[in-house]
Amino acid sequence: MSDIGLGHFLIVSTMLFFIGIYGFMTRRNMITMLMSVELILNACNINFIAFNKFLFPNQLDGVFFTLFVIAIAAAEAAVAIAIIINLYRNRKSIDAEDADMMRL
Amino acid sequence: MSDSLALLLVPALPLAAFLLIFLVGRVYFPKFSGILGTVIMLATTVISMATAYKYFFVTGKVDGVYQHLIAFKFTWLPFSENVSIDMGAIMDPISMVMICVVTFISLMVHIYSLGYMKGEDRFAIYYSYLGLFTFSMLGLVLSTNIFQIYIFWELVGVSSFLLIGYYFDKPSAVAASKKAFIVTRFADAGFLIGILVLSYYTGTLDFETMIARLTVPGSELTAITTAGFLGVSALTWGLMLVFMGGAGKSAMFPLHIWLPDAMEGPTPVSALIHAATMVVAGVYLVARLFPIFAISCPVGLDVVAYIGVFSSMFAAIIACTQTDIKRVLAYSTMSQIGYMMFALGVAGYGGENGLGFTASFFHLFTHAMFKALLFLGAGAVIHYVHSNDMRDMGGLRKHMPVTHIAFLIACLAIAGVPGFAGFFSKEEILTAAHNSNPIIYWCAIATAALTAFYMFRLYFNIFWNKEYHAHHSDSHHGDDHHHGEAPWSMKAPLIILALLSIATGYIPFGNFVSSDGQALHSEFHLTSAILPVSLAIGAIIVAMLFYRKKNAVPDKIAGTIKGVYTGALHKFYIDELYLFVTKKLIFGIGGTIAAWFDKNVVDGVVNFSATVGENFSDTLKKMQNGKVQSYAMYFFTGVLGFVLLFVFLWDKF
Amino acid sequence: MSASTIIFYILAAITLGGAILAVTSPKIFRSAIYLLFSLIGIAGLYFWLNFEFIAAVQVVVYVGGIVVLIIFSIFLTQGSGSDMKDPVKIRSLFAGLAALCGYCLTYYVIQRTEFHPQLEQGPAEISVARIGEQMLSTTEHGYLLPFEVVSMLLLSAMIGCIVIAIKTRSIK
Amino acid sequence: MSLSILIIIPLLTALAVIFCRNAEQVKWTSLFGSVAQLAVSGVMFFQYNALRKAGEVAQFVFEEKHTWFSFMNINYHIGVDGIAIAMILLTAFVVVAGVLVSWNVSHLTKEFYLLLVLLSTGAYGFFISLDLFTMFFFLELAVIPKFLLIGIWGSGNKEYSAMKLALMLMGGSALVLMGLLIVYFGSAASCGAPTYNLIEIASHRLDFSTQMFAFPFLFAGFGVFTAMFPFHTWAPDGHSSAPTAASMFLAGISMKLGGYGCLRVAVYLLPDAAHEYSWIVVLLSAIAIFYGSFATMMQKDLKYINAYSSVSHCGFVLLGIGMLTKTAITGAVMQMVSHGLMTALFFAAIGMIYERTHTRQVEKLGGLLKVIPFLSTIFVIAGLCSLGLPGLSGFVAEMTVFQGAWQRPETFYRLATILGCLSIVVTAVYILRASGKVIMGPIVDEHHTHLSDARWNEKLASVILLLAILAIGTAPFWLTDLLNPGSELIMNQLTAR
Amino acid sequence: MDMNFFILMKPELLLTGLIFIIMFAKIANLAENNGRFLILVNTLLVLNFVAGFFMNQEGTLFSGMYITSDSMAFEKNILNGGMMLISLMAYDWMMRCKNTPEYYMLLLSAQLGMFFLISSGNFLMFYLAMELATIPLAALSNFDLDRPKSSEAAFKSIMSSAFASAIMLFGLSLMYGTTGTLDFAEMQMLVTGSSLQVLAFIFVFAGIAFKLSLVPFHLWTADVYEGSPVPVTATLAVISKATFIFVFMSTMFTVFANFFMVWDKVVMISIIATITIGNFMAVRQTNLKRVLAFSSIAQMGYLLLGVASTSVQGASSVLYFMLIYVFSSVAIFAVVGLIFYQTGKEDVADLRGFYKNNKLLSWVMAVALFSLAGIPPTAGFFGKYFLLTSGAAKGDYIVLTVAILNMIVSLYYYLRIVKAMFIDKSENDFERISVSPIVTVSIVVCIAGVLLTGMSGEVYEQIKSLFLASN
Repeated sequence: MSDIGLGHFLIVSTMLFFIGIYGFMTRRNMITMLMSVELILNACNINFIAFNKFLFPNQLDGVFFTLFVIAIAAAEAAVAIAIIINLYRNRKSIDAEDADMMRL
Repeated sequence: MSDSLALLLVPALPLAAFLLIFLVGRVYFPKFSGILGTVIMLATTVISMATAYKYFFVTGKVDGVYQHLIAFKFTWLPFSENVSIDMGAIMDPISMVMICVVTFISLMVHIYSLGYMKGEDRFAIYYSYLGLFTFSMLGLVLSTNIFQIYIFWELVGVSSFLLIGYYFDKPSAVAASKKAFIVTRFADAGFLIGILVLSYYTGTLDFETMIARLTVPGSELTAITTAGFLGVSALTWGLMLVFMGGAGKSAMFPLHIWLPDAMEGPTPVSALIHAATMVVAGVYLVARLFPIFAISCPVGLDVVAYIGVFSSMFAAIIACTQTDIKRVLAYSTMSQIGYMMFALGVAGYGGENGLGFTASFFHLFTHAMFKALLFLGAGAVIHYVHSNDMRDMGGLRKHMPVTHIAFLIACLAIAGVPGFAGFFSKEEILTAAHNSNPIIYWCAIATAALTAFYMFRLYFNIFWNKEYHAHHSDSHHGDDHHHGEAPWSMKAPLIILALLSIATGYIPFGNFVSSDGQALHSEFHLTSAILPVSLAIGAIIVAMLFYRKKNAVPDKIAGTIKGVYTGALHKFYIDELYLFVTKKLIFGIGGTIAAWFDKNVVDGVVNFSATVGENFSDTLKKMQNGKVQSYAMYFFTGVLGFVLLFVFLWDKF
Repeated sequence: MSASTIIFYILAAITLGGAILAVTSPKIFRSAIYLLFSLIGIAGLYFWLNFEFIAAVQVVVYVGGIVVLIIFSIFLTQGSGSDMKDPVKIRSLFAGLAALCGYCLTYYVIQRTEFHPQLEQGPAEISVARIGEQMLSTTEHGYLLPFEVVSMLLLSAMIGCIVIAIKTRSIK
Repeated sequence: MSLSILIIIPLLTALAVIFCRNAEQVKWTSLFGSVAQLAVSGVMFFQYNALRKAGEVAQFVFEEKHTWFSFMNINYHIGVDGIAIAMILLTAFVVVAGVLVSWNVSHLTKEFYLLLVLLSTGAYGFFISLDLFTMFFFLELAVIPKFLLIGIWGSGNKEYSAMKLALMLMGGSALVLMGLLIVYFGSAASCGAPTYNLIEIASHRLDFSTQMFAFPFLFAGFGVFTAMFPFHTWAPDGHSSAPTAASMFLAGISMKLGGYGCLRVAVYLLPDAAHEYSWIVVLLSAIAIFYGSFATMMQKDLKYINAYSSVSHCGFVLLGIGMLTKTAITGAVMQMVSHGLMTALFFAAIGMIYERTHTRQVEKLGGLLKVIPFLSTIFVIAGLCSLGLPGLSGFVAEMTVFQGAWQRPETFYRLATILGCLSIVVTAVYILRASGKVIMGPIVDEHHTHLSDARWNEKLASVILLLAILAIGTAPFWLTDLLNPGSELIMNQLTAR
Repeated sequence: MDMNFFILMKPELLLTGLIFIIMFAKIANLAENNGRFLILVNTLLVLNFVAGFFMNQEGTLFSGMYITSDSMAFEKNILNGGMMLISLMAYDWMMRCKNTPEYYMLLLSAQLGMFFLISSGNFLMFYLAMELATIPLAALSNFDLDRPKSSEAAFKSIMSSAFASAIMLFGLSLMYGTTGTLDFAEMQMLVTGSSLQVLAFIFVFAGIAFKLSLVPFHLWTADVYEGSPVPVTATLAVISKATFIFVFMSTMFTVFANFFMVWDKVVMISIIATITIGNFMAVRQTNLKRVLAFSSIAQMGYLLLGVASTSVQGASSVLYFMLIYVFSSVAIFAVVGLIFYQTGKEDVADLRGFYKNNKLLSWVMAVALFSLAGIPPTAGFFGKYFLLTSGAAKGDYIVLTVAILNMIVSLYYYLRIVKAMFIDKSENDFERISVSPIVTVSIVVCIAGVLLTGMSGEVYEQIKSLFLASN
């Protein structure tokens, strides 16, 4: 693993991050939006892990952070999906474009 | 009675009459108000006469010179340490003459009005206004302070406004009163600026001090003569502006336009205000500042002279063509005041040079008598005929003999026929003019002839000419006195004034009033009187030929000088010119522009900013389209913007 | 190029490829599966870095939990095979541009930055025991408090989900 | 005597009004409160004179100081000099008259009086403040009551006017706020620590750049309140839409807040800047005077006429202040007092006429003197006061301003003064036009032949104001005596460069 | 673990206790009767609020992860008080709510998150607490279960905040990468201002700015406010805002203290944008809640002015204004809630003629609105004045000018509401709104707060002494 350094990981995570952002902004389906958020969170996780591994290996701050982020991602996803389902029940649509009752 | 108390009472009594009648009398004893006012006025007259007598014959003269005494004086409005408006009463020959004239004429008018105004709805109000006017006029003539004179000047203006507008439901009366007030107000603005100029350089508003500082060489005089604007010295500016105020009140050309219209007021009012008292305020003002004019600013005096003589002639010409008898009298008033003005203008300070000054006041005095008489007589006529127009009259001599005689006396007096008061005063003026300025002299002579002509035109038209038939259906008029001549309350003043119109001419006026306080013994030169007298008599004869019997000669003559005639008939279109300049140019365009600017620019900016704000708000509102992804987009763009700005561009700032 | 390098590239490719497909695939179910691949790829990367525990958690929670949740909700809300509506054109254009710009900016900055690694070496491998100990310790670098906070969060999330999702349609 | 009474009485009145049961009680309570306030103001006036006669030399008397926010050096600090007393008296008179005039407000009476009383509280507080923060507090306090008064009880395009007024006044106070902050922090250099204390700031004189920076904000800000050109546009709309009493308050008191602020804060605290900027002030006020009077000429609504003429008249206030001579400053204050009383009377008369005829359009009115002589007389007197008739307060004030203004020998200032003098002619024109049409002339509308003249409350209100006007107009020396020490101190501040 | 632990963490422990009491009450079916349950909860909240004033100490726990200070304790008291007031004012709504215990549990967990957020000394705690403060609130937004708008609001809320916090997390990871620590105190030393750190900072800033609804991160606010149940909106607008502004301030002052040159500018730009756009967006809104949403955005801009001044005075002004803001906003939302749940009206125009039958409520609303607008004698005047003063103390006059001029704009839309209530006439009379005693209590407290907080200088002095002591 000599020639794979921090930089490589950061490329991966950054790309993942922006792919997530792109997805969040373009996917009209609420669930896919949620999936994009998960991608972003994972990008952050990779960052934490990679930094921890390559730069600050004496402590496990990054690792723990990742663990907690995963937990939070789960909670967030759960609540979001509950809300989406509720919305779906009310509206029969999970298209984000349709959720614009409130504007102006 | 001490002088100070007396001179306090002189203006205070009419004021009290005003307040009493206006606040109480109007409601509780409207009928009695007239008597009340007259009694108070009588008291005032007596007091002022007594005071004047005391001044002229007992206390006033020290070493052969009439002194300027200050009866009382207190600070009314302090501006700074030295400059303050004082209220006080001055005693000197001219003020004493003036209080006598004012109170006396006022008394006459009060008495006359008892008959003339009887039965009017607002009888009490009328008397209260008379009281107010008399108060203001007395305050004016007694002023010790140039600002005090301004204050009463304004008050006189407003009481004149009230009296002219007495018949307030008549639109023409309202218009006339407005006109009078506004025109004189315009002149007063000049007066005010003049006061500011003078007071700035002299550091005082007090007449005595101001005159002293501006006649004796000193730092103030140097400062005011060297400082200038547009090449004219500050002194001249100041005096001319003050004179502008005087010209406004005294109806000098070109500020005369209000006077003829002011005849919309009740006729006694015209007699009081527009003949005998208020209109001579300008003369009085110039006389008051005469030492400054004469000693330090002869140029100013020249201006006064030329304006006076021009106005005099100008008015006389117009008077020849008017048919409204009150207007004829109004123009004659203007003409006579022009006489007084130029008499002042040709005078110098002290000794023989001061003849014009004396003459001017002499004429003022006599003119007050016969002009009041003329107006009151005209009032009696109008009262009888119910018309102002001389074409509705004729042959009234049989119907109203007393009035006829009184009127004739007045006409003779004003025409300068020897033996009558006007002759003496006019002769003195002409002498003074002759001594100093031939142009003015010849103009004055011509005016004298014109005066005689138009007065007798008036006289003949009223009392001779065609026969008068009381053809009005008067049955519905409740007036029981209509078919007879005026009641005694009206006749008595006529008789008194007629006598005085003869008698006053014999007063040795130079003994009392002169430019420097020393007695001036003017000699009467028969030779110089020949020309004017013969001209006057000639003019009277012409008038008699024209108007004694109804004939076509006047019209023919008018036809031959058509241009001049129509011009004069339309008062040389001065009114129209004014109307155009003020209504159309200044107020029309100026007001329209101001209103437009206010509505569209000033208000427009405010409303525009509101509109811009709302539009901006609408635009922003569209940002909010309710779609969460576009919110994310804005969010992310915001982040990127910040990144771009702070990571990449910041260092380069 | 060593084997580990190649493996890294493969894992990175799976991760990124899965992610791209997940955000572009028109079919939602496929999208979810691509996400799954991507997440597994990330787990692989953790393995590659010798963080087995994290990798395991990643697999368990994400793959076993979240993705399953997502797939269930997909089933609940719509048919899996149908195509999703196309994204709004103009917005996807802007989003693409923004993401690209963002990436360029960020990467440029990251790439220019010199990181300063701490010199002392840490534990070569991270034992579950150590993680467990540190998780419940209150001393320096102990994570008891965050742990409790997260538990609170999970509790409330659970309550929220229950109230929102389990809903009787009776009242109307 | 404790000055705080001046604030406490209105507050107590307001409180009492809240607990009143019916409209009658409300009216009498407010009347009682306002009369009490007038009495207190009168007592204060005499006490002040007595103090001065006894040789009191302190600039401000009856001082009171309580810490409010100690960290920021904010105190509740009050005290008065002659100028403030004059303004307080003015306020007291106008308030009593306003309360009386509104006697037959039937819609939401309680609220109406409550707001009136609150408005007056703001005015009193403003005039007695010696702490800039307290001053600003009271200044803004008065904004909202105005909005509601116009909005609820107004007429015509009231929503627009109310909003415009509130926003523009808020804009004014925003500028004032900027200025105050600049002064506050600027005072740190001269006074040691930032302070809002008026006396302290004045005695330590701010440095020149601070003054130059703060002056435009403060002057323009207060200028908005006093309807300075070009910030006057709220005034016509606001005045004309407001109910009678509110118009009286607005023009009579509220506009004076601005003038007083200009004088007390802008000029007094920033004397050097005042010198530098005086030409701008004079220019703007000359424009306001002349332009206001010309704009008045084109108005057809009586309230608009008075509103625009107020713009013109308040121009005299600013002209006096801008001239920076003692006489002019005294004149400016006199003009404030005079205009306050006069315009209140005018608005009262207009309001009472409107109440009877239901129109304010000049061409729809005529010959009122015949049917309602009392009101017509009041109207005419107010008009005459407005055009500066001697014997009424307007004359005295304007003349003092002119006299003071003429003391500046520069041609520019002279021209401004001349313009001011000429404007009195224009004033005469529009006043006479209006009263000539409305009061005199034939009756235009036959409905107007049976109008009832003033009731007791209206008569009382008019007479109260009239007495004040006459008191100034016929015996101005007491007012100048009251004002002179104050303006002299401001002058000292201005001349000690 | 000693007594110190209990004392220092008292607010959080009390809250946790409350949550569990409610949970047990629910489990034990004690919550069937809404009325009795609400009285219990409200009593507990009052007690909790009162307890907040006793035995406050400064200190750190968990090796720096948990910090508490006097100002933090005070801030928590404000939040407790705000929660209590909101709970009281929402009484009517609660009575009809079917999930009252859950509501309170979620609400209190969110509050717990806020408390931890305030006290966090470590970015991990910071992140977790922030999520804890967000996710339950998002769920709560959905609590008007039958209203589609409510779900939509919840959806927007959770999605936007997930997105924002994910971005923030990325920033945090980069911060971690550049410093190697998550601890505030340690990180403060290591912040150097490199480009990557600036970038990371901006990402983190965006996350917090999102919570504060700073422009351009504000767009979710109005929608969520509009859709959520009114008490939740109130919580979002008041409690959440109050928390985040405080947190923002403390992080800026501690972690990013060395970053001052950058964040100062960032904040300045945000202030200008937030105040201007927030106000102008409010101008043309028709929905009352949306107007209030935008107004709250603009208010945040003013608060930032205090933060940006980085002075004790600025900090205390922020806290002071926050307190006032709580009073004013709760009063407004109380009225809005009453109107909304009794008549279904939520537009500004619908308020026409409101005054006729609802005199006191109108005055309450008006006074509270004036407080927001900064009109004396309401406390808002003082609050705003002090914020502006602290801004001026820094000498940034351009920002100050923008802020002051915007007060005019804000007055416009506040007055629009007042106008609708007092001035505009409507064809139909507005119903008389009935107000239950408990709600009245809340409103009275709020109005008293609005009127008295400013007039007596004591409150401000007290707050200032908190900061003086800790500095």
